[in-house]
Amino acid sequence: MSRIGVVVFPGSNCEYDAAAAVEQLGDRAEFVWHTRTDLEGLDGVILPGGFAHGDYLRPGALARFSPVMAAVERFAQGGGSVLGICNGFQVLVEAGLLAGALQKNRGLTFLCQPTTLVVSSTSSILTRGATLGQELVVPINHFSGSYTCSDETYNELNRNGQIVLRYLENPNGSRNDIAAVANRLGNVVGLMPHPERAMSTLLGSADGRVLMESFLGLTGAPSFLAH
Amino acid sequence: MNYFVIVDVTLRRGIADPEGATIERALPALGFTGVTNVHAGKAFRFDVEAESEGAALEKATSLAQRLLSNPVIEDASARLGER
Amino acid sequence: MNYFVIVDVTLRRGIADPEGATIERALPALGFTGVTNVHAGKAFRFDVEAESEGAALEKATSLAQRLLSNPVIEDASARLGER
Amino acid sequence: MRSAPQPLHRALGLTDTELDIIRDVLGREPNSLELALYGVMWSEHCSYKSSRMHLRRLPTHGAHVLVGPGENAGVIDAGDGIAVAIRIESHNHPSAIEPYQGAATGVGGILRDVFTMGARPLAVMDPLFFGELTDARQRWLVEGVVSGISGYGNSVGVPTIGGELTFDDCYSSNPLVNVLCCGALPTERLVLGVASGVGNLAVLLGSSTGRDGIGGVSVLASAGFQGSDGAVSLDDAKRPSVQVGDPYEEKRLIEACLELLDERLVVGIQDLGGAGIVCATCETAARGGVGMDVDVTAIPLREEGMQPYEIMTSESQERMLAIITPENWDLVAALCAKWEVRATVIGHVVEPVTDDQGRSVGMLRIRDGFDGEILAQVPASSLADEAPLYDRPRRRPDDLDAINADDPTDDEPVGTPNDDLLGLLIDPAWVYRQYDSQLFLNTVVGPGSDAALLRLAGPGLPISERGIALSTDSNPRWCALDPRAGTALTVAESVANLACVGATAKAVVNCLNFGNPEHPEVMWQLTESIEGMALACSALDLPVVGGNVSLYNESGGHDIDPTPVVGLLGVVDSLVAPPPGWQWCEGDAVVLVGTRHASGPQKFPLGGTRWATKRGRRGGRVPEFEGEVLAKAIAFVAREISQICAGAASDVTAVHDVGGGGLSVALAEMVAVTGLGAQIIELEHHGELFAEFPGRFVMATNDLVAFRARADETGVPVVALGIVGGDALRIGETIDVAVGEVSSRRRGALEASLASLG
Ligand SMILES: Nc1ncnc2c1ncn2[C@@H]1O[C@H](COP(=O)(O)OP(=O)(O)O)[C@@H](O)[C@H]1O
Ligand SMILES: [Mg+2]
Repeated sequence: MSRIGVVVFPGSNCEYDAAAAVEQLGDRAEFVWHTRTDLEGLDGVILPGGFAHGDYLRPGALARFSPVMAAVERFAQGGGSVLGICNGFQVLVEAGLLAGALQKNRGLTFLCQPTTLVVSSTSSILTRGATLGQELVVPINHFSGSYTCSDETYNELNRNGQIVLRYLENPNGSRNDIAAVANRLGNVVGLMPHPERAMSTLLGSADGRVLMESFLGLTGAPSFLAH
Repeated sequence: MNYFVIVDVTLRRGIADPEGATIERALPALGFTGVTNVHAGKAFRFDVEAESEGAALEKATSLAQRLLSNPVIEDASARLGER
Repeated sequence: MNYFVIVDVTLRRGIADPEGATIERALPALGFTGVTNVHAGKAFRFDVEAESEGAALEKATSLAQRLLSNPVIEDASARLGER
Repeated sequence: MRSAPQPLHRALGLTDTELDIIRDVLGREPNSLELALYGVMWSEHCSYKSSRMHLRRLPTHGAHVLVGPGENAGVIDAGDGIAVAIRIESHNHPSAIEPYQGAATGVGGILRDVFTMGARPLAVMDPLFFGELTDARQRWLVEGVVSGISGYGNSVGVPTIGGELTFDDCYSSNPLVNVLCCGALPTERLVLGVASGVGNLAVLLGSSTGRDGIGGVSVLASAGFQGSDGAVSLDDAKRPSVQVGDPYEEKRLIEACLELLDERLVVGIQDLGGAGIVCATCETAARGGVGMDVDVTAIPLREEGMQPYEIMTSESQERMLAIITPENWDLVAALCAKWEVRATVIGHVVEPVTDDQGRSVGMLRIRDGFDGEILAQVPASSLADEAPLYDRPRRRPDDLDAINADDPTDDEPVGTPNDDLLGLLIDPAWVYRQYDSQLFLNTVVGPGSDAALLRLAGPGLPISERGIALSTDSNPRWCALDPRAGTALTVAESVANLACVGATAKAVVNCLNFGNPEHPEVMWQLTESIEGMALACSALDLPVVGGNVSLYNESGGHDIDPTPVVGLLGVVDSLVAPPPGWQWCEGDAVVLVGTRHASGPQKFPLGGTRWATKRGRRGGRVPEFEGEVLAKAIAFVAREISQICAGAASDVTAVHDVGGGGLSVALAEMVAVTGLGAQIIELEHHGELFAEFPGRFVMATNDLVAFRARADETGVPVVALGIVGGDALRIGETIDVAVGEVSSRRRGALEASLASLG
């Protein structure tokens, strides 16, 4: 059984949902308050959705200075699994742990709706248990989810298989339909859609399970980090 | 003639500015001291086709007040800018 | 000394500005013609405690670049303002 | 422009008689601070002085009712040790001048009402009413209000799971923004806003206090502020200073308060809403029968130079008042510090005094410093509960007979029924897509269906398999023609909505949005509407557990149509599978469940329907309310669907109640969401396409014989309407529209109207 830390910033609001998804799959989740500075003993870290620090200034801009973020960075450098969901993705991008930036949606409105994702790389902790080209119905829930980066960055991400999920139909103006990106090693992943909201057919879709199972190391290659 | 105009939109005095207040509260932890009264505002930049500077500013001011701000909570003013 | 500083944050050239574009599209219907290249940006106003104007600006610039803007998509600059 | 200065009490919205009553209560002349306190607390908004005596007509009892009207929120026992709190409120006037902040602070206010009861807010709903989308100002209002609800609700972290969206010119300069919130708590943890225990501390939590909404309460609620041209023409004196919401502060406040309650560190807790600190302190003191001393200098301020009356009546957002024992102060302070929530002791509970008739009276005393000079001293209950009540004159509108006689039911169909039908379709998805409707992983049925359905689960709640269902409903078109029957039918429609997700209705809250109560016609509408609600609630055995009255809703000198909004809370005993919704399948039989004809003299009345309104025909009569007939059909459907929710196999594949737009619209909506057409029999009368009366359901079944047998057993009528399939919706010879057309017209209707306005 893995121990997964779910980081809670003031203003986070999907921490219970992320923890529920972890526990549904038989692992243990524990909340990590944003002032904590060591992540000793954890097998993975989730930065959940929400509005850390109210999303004031820019989503993630204040949260990245929270004391816990230095620890998250060390944890990632040591090869630990880090998953940023929605606001968590925004924090990772602001913190420089992932490339690019997230801008306001093309339509300038918040969007909460199901989307269909296409798995475009399996070299990441989030997608290692999925198959290339697999379609997954997972909802989005964000105002600033339009992924932006320079051509250079895009080419590099693309070449290295760091673009791990794309939208089948682009909801928000995201560059090249990008829904999720990983770091070079694949152990840090951020995605705008919410896999933890797609864990049961009672709530509309169970397609998020394959992603959460991958993250928890329940399926897929035990390590793709070698490649 | 084409003029480059900037419209500044700020919250009216006395109106709560939670964004400014939140940024200000966060600063000491980031190592910034001695920064106070933080206020967050918006600025719009655009080109206006008009006969004269005065006409350009007038148009921009009307635009600022009718569309770019809500006078109930915000002040808006237009100025000429340099590109 | 206390200095009043304004930090302007604008989107970098080439970065999509849906807000500016949306405003621009809405203008003709509201009777505004001849307004083009609309860009939406932010401005932060605050007081800085510093030894000199230069020091105040330096502090503000550092704040602007480290916190108030995201260099991947935004430019930021600091200037002294009048209250 | 300005006339001779009026006496202070009148400027504060108090009448001469009210001043005399105050003199009586105090046995002396009030000072100006005291007058200001009475001014806000005795305003219509805070005191319900025009409506309170009529609201007593509503049934409020039920075995499962834990808290009825009068508290911050109504609470019912939902079973399994879980209590559910629910409350609805309006934020109409603020939203008219600053739509984003007006709507946002409306959400903030309603959340505080619910977590004040110790409940974690689980869901918000937002019934909205705007003018027709014909000018840029309406678009500004719609976009501002929707983004305000979205901006606040999403950020504070409470899902918005449904609402209403109505466009009618009567709301063009007075939009209605109602917000409902529902929350849950372990039954044993119910707390009330009561101050007790002499020596206990009054602690202000949350934001600092500024000049927001000073006098807003009395000015907004006790006098209209629209110019006769319909434009909002506020002079500066009357201009309410608008409040800006801070969802981030509220989020931390919610977490801190719930943790304070979990740790049992508070004796009582009360939100600060209209009338700010004065309201919270006098209400908690009055409920506890104690006095309270408030140190006005202790209150953290956001602005310089604020006067005591400004501090006491400010409506600054995101604040709560907690009553705690002095021993707990250190723990409370530490807990609040963790959440970065400011906590300040601003007063303490004191012994009641004995008046000259020997009665014990809790006094609210405002002091300049902890033991400082007494600036104001009034009996707390006189502010909180003893405003004079008015039985204002009522009169049935003179023109109502003529309006009722001008009935569209026998209008010849003009234009093609296809176009009429397509013109009635509108998908509110543009609105609800902007709301997080899924947070907490409870949303089994979100917005876009008949009612929302949630798992009854949340942090700290006992484990349960139950679900709760919520629906908000209104029908101002009916209520304009007959407020009594219209309101009764609205309740029935809402109960029918709940049945579609398998839920049995347990409680009602209501928000009564009406015009100027000084108009006798408006008072008549209000009292008739209350009668109708009482009638329906008694017939359907439903307690009313809370409500809100919003008066003075006028547009350009005209009162809005009477707009009672009801919010219904229902329970599903076992929720392990989703209800079928509108998802019918190829080859299913389509049936109409419930009486085919309306009760009353007209079989298919068109008065007050969307179809008639669209043609500018606003007269006519509405159907009669027949409680027993309705209840039977509704109970049958609720049982059928609840069995599916409980995991049983069923031949029922789809269900949708016949609501706004009538039978043809209900069918078209099912076609639109499934992309499957249907072949329907010729109807009895063209009015049957568009007539609106509740208690009817379109259902689909893959075993018509079995289905019919079950319906027959209960005596509920069933008409076989046709079969699912084909690439069009065909209704006899009358309607024939392609599936694609139905979907795209419905999907695009709202965006197209908004986009056409620039
Ligand atoms: N303002 C709104 N906010 C959220 N959801 C809305 C809003 N308006 C309508 N909806 C949703 O759209 C669906 C259709 O609404 P409505 O036409 O009022 O249904 P009905 O006629 O069955 O009451 C419902 O699920 C409702 O909750
Ligand atoms: Mg409804």
